[in-house]
Amino acid sequence: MNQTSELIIAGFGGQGILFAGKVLAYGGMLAAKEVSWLPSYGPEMRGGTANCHVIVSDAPVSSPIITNPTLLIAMNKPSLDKFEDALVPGGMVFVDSTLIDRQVKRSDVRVHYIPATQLAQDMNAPKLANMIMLGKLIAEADMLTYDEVKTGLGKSVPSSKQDLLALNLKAINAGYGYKA
Amino acid sequence: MNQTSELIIAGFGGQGILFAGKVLAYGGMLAAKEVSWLPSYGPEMRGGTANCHVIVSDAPVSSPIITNPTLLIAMNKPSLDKFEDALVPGGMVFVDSTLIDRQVKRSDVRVHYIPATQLAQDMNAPKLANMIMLGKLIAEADMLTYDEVKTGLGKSVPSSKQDLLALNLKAINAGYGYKA
Amino acid sequence: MAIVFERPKSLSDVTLHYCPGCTHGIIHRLIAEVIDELDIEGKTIGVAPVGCSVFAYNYFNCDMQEAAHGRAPAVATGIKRADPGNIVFTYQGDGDLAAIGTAETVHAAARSENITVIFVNNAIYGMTGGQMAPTSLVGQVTQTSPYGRKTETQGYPLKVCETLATIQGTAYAERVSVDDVKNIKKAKAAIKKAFENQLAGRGFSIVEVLSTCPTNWGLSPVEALGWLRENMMPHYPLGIYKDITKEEKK
Amino acid sequence: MAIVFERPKSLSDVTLHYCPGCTHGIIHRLIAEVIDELDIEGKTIGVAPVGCSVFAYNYFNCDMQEAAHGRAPAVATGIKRADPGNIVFTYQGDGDLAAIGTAETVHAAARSENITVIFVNNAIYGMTGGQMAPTSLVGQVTQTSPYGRKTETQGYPLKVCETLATIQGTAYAERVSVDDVKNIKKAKAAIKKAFENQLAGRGFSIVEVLSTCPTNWGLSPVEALGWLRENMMPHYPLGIYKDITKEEKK
Amino acid sequence: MAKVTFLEDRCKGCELCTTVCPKKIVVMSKHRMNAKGFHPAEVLEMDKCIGCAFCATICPDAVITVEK
Amino acid sequence: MAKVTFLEDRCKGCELCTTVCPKKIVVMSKHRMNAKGFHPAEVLEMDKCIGCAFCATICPDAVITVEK
Amino acid sequence: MSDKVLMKGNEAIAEAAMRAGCRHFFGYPITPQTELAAYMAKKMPKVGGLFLQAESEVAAINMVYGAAGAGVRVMTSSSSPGISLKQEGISYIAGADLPCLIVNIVRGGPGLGGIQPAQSDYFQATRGGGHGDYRLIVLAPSSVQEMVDLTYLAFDLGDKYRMPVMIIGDGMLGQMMEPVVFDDTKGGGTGEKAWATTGTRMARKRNIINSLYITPEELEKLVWEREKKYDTVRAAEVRFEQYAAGDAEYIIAAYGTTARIAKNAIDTLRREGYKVGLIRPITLWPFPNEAFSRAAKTAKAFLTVEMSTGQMVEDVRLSVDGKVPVHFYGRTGGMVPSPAEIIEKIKSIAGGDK
Amino acid sequence: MSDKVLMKGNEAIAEAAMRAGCRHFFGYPITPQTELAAYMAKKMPKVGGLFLQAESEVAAINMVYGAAGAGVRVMTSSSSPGISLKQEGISYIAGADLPCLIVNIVRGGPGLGGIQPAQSDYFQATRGGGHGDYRLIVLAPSSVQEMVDLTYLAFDLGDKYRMPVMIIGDGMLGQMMEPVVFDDTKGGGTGEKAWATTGTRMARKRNIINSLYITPEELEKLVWEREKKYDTVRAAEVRFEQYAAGDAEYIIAAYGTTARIAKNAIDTLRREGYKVGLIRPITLWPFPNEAFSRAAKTAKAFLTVEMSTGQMVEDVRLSVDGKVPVHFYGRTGGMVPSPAEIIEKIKSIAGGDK
Ligand SMILES: Cc1ncc(C[n+]2csc(CCOP(=O)(O)OP(=O)(O)O)c2C)c(N)n1
Ligand SMILES: Cc1ncc(C[n+]2csc(CCOP(=O)(O)OP(=O)(O)O)c2C)c(N)n1
Ligand code: SF4
Ligand code: SF4
Ligand code: SF4
Ligand code: SF4
Ligand code: SF4
Ligand code: SF4
Ligand SMILES: [Mg+2]
Ligand SMILES: [Mg+2]
Repeated sequence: MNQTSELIIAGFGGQGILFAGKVLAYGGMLAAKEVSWLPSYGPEMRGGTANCHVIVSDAPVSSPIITNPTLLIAMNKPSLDKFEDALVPGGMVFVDSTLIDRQVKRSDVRVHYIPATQLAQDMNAPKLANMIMLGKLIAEADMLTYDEVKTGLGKSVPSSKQDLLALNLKAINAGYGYKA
Repeated sequence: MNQTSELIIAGFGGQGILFAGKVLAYGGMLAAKEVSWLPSYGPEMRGGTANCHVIVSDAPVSSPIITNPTLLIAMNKPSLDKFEDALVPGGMVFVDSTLIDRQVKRSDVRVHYIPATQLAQDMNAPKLANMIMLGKLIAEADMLTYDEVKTGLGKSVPSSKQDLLALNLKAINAGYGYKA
Repeated sequence: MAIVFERPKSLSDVTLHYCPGCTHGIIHRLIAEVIDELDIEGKTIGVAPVGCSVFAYNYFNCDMQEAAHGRAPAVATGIKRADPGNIVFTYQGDGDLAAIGTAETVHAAARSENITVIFVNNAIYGMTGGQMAPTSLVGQVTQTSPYGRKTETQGYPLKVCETLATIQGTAYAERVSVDDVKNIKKAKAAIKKAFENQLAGRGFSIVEVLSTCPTNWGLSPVEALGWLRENMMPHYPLGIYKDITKEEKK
Repeated sequence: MAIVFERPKSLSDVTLHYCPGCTHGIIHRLIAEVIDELDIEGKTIGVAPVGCSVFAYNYFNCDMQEAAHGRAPAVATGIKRADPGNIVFTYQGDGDLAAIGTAETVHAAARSENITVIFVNNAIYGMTGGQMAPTSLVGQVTQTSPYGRKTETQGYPLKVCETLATIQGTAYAERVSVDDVKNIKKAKAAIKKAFENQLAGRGFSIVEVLSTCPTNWGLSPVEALGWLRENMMPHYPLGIYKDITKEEKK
Repeated sequence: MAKVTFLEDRCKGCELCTTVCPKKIVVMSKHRMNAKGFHPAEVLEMDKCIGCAFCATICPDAVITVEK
Repeated sequence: MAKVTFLEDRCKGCELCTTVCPKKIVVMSKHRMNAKGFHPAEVLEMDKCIGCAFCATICPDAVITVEK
Repeated sequence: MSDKVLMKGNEAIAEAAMRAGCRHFFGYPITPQTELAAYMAKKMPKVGGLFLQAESEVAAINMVYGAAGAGVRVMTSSSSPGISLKQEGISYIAGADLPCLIVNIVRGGPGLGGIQPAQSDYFQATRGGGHGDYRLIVLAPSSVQEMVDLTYLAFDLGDKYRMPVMIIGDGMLGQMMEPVVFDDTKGGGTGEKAWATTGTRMARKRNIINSLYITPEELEKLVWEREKKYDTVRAAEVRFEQYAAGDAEYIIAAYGTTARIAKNAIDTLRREGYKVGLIRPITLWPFPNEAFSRAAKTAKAFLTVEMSTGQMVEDVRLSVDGKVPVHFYGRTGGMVPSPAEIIEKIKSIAGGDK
Repeated sequence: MSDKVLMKGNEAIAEAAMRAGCRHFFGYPITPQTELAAYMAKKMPKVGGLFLQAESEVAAINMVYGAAGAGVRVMTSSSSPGISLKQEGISYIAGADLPCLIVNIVRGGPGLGGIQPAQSDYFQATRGGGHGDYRLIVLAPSSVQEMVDLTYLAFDLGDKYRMPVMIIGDGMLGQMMEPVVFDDTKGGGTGEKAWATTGTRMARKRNIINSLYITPEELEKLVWEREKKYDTVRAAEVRFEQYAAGDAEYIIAAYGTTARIAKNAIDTLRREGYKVGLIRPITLWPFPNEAFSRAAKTAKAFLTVEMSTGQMVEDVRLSVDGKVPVHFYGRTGGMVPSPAEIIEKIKSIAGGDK
């Protein structure tokens, strides 16, 4: 069977949820994999919750909607509440422990707690908690390699904003190297 | 089989074609027969040709459209040209000979020539050629009786215009009594 | 002897379908004369409305489009934007332009679409048999105001030029009439100006032409001209309501 | 101590969904205050538009209808004509009233429909994410004028009050603003007058309220008030454009 | 010397031309009828025509040509 | 003597009220957050309040009640 | 019962509507529904009712929305292009569960088309020309008397099910005169509409007329509930006429004007020994599926006759579901089929088989 | 061939249209097609093209009419309520035989409804929401790449047959990103359009763009000629995809978004031993009738899955014509069916029968 990663990234609007997903989708695409990226949209686009579904697979993607993710990045509590139960058994969840004060209840999934928002603030880049989570994701999960994501990032950031690129990469590195 | 008269009245707009039909339809209705009245309508409502289809029957009327009339009143040449061939064999045609300078070609129909427009002008009622034709129709055809048409006329003329009623009746009488 | 007056070339050589004495015909001829004089027949595209002038597409020798009721300014926008080098005019009645087409008219003006609008105000819906128009006068009897237009339920007649003059994009708005020879000449000058504005890229130009509908007014053609003068003109004063070329000069 | 200011009764007791600092909220409250003061909640029917204020039907305690985009004046006409004893108001954005609803607005005015229109001009399409509105200023950057509104292709901003003032059926047209306390008080007086006109049967009354859209203008709420003052007010001067009660007096 | 010619079959008998002729020489033919069934306009006293083209200017059906 | 009360959970932290208070006593709470996640407005020096209701007048969310 | 009078179809609808308690008409002029509006303009003021000529069809249908939401019996009428313009409004009316009457006196299309009779708006009427999952009750009279009767019915059904009802006719039905009788025991008006925006009078919770449901779960729930209502209508309100259909081997499906012509053809064919009958849908929606599927058990073939290139024939096919062949004969663009054409078509289908 | 890029469906349509030579876009803002117009607004000026935000959908579609009549490749896009408003204009475009592209990114209805994905405008798209006998070619992509490919195709088909083409998507397809490649050998523009109103230049007879034919004989002739053209399209332009359909005993019919979800369900069902396959119409009109009627010879049953209360299912039934049962499963109002729901439905249809 084919290798398929189905990731939901979820959090507040403004946390860069959609962008993080895009980086992964680009990374997958440039690594010659099949990918899809699906945002939640709706009346609550401004403020409120945001999530996106990213699929990276060796085989063509059927539905871009993920019902049971293999991977979950939860960047606030409502998101964890909403998606925890949907994770496949054996799936993996990444929790921003700065913003989520509870533990994951399921025992059949692997859990990584990262105080990403705190780390980002420490780096003086409060908006880059998303990249820190991404770094941890690629370190732990078998979705994409560090290099693949780096390439994806390069494509996702306009060439006019190279300083941004460096900063994002720094955050990815921070997450990649983070040990609880 | 039921007795059914299917009459087409045709001529110019302004000749009172539609009104003549209405008088007959009312006459039939008040005589407890089944009736329908169908005008031609179209872009040429003002000027141009006008015709109406009147059915009077003992049985319910199916289609109000007459394909093959049993009776035809032709009040100008284009009308005769258009409908002569459609008449059923044995049908009857009434020709306003003031305005139509040709003879009816068919030999299997009965023909009545009435110089109705001339008669009407002579009566100083140039608009009432239609009623003269109607008078002749009821005299010759087995569609409605004189009294029935008189009742129909009464219903068709607003009660506020009683002098008009008298004039119309005079014209009907003229046609009724007309002998070539 | 030389010809001093003849049928303009860009008016096609067919009988107009209008009722006897209907001044739609005069307005058609004036437009054709202007197209001839400006020598633009080959690059002009006209837009016919839905109304008595629906068959206008048969009457001009230039390319023509038939628009949905009220949408001529939008259709003209599409044509003009497809090739801004062409000259595009609409010909519209008062139902078409001032009722169902209100939004299209106002916004063609707001965008200052570089088109020419000939607006035929006959205070009635001619084609459909004489219903009340937005420009019907107070008290006017029509099929749908059988007791006379009543302001309480049917409101007040719209003054299109006055209203469009408040819109910045309107380059030119003039009201003319075709009730007599002098006014017909003025009407032609206005129509010419409206086309010249387009040639010069000045933007939205509208000429409102007071016109008769003898049939639905229930008058003879000659009486109809009198009714226009006595009833329409006082409510719809002739004149220029906006002219950016004058403002430029100031 | 007595209460000198509290939430008006006819504003329902829920959180408005508007973005922080969006002045839609102020305008809602002013309407509710006027309804309270005139004691007409029980006979008032409001019409919500499609726009950010689409949920207005949740915010007033009176009966409400949600209209299709731009059609609030037509819907209000239906409601008012069903029972002329009721008080009917619409609440509409600039896309709703001045773009897609142009014809409905102009003709409600022409008919002098005895309704009250509250027109919220924020120079943008708020709800759909910041597209150009008919009232967007020249040069204003929006999602659909990413290089700034250009007059050549996108035309000129519409001045609704100025235009409606030319229509005979308009009883009252005033432009107000809610950028500071003084103007908010004037705005309320105008809204009150627009309702009083309806109670007195004077016909079509419109109050245009200059309003902010911090979100789509990309400004903080406080900055947005400044932008309104500096950019909108010069183009959209505050004041009364028509008032038949003044004309009556003359 | 001036001359007007009528494309007679296009005339709808509306009489507008008769009202504007300064010489009052445009009249409706009482007896003739054109192909459309209208009594067409005509000028009987052509020598009085001054070629002002008023008649042609007001004719809604472009019936009239004027030479001078 | 005047008093303003905030229906704090309705406050969206827009700061409009802070710009109109003649006494400059309406400020944004730096540390508190309401249920919606906004830093609400508050008045610390209530004794300076003159009950002018300017703050309430400009508040888009009808957060403020004023007594006097 | 009133006296028998001779009336045009268009006028008969107007008169019946007024007798059914309709006091609010909003419309925009268009041929060939002209007489309907003209009649209203004349008569409404006499009974304290309102005839309002709107600035457009779009405005008219939204006025209808407003008045329907305010609880009165209200209607509009138009013809094909005008009905197209009303589609958004109709979808809103259906989405807000409001009753009203919409009359479409169909003309030839597409586009500006012509003004002669046609039936080419069948799809639009029965499949929802507007967006979303919704239905209209669509009534298709074929005589002036039926125009009267169905107008009463339209208002009653609309109020009963809180949904828009369309009467679909054509210029021929609109312009022809036939004797009609008005049943004055019917009509008279509006029952209690507790949901309407009539002003709370501070005596009840506010009413809201609305079709916006931003949460998909909520919207879906509502749409399925409405679908259940539609099922009730499908079960209870199907109407059709059978004509010589009992023993018929060949069944003509036709409605409105074409049904009348089909009857002429059937009379002739029967005389010649052909066993031909007619099923005439009176409700185009809900469509009389069962009448057709029942007939399919005994009939050899169906012939659908329409003034279109073939629209209702799909409903006949869906009803017959492959059991026997369903043929089609159509005229369009304002042309009306003649009995002779139908006779010929039936004969060719039947072969020599009488 | 250009590089692979990641793009939203809405933007991909816009980019493909421009590459296909479309330089004229007229539209009015509405969710969820927003990104399409925003992309056009940004990019058109860069290539000398025109993005024009009209005052309404009605104006926009009539601008499209004008520009199409003037011979350029032109398009508009909207979502359900906006598409309803365009119905008169679309009927005019069809009636004047003009090519153009209309994009409908469908949302839940009826009325204002919601903004989540839906397929409840199927009837409107395929049956003509407007008046008269006319058709649109309706293309239903189910991936972002297909949105690109079908956009090129849409312009080509439109020009070839002189008829309006609709691309029907939904918010999910519009907002999702997938890799796409633009085939630059395609597109590039407008062939000679001798019928267009480009100005006679005094070198040819005038051209007239029109849909009015007041003589019914003439109008009928034209409508039947157009119907013949439609027959050509029916014969030549049907497009569909089969997925695991070869040996399938149960065939799912689904298009667009739902087809993708159906594939997920099929993968699972196949793994469990159910012989399930998919026929995915790519052209909703012309509908792939034959693909279904052929499959009906071997399949035991069909299941139509739609985001509506049941619209395309009628076309499936018409194709299958009673040969085997046609079931339906629908979600609506913005709800998207899950693979699990489809799996359950298939299992209940199959009974134990794998
Ligand atoms: C959408 C639509 N609505 C209505 C009509 C019917 N209609 C045709 S012409 C017309 C009004 C014509 O009046 P006007 O524009 O004043 O032109 P006139 O005939 O007076 O020159 C109307 C309402 C139509 N064809 N299409
Ligand atoms: C027929 C139709 N077209 C378009 C839309 C999409 N739409 C919703 S709100 C809106 C514009 C809102 O702008 P405005 O009226 O200025 O109100 P604001 O949000 O700025 O208060 C649009 C175009 C729609 N719902 N219906
Ligand atoms: S109906 Fe009126 S406007 Fe139309 S052609 Fe006749 S006179 Fe002219
Ligand atoms: S988007 Fe703009 S107008 Fe809409 S609520 Fe937010 S700030 Fe107000
Ligand atoms: S040209 Fe002048 S003078 Fe001669 S007939 Fe005509 S109007 Fe009379
Ligand atoms: S104005 Fe023209 S149409 Fe009228 S009578 Fe004179 S010549 Fe004939
Ligand atoms: S009432 Fe006046 S003084 Fe008191 S806090 Fe508010 S604005 Fe300041
Ligand atoms: S104005 Fe109102 S919402 Fe804004 S900060 Fe002050 S209290 Fe809060
Ligand atoms: Mg007019
Ligand atoms: Mg706005």
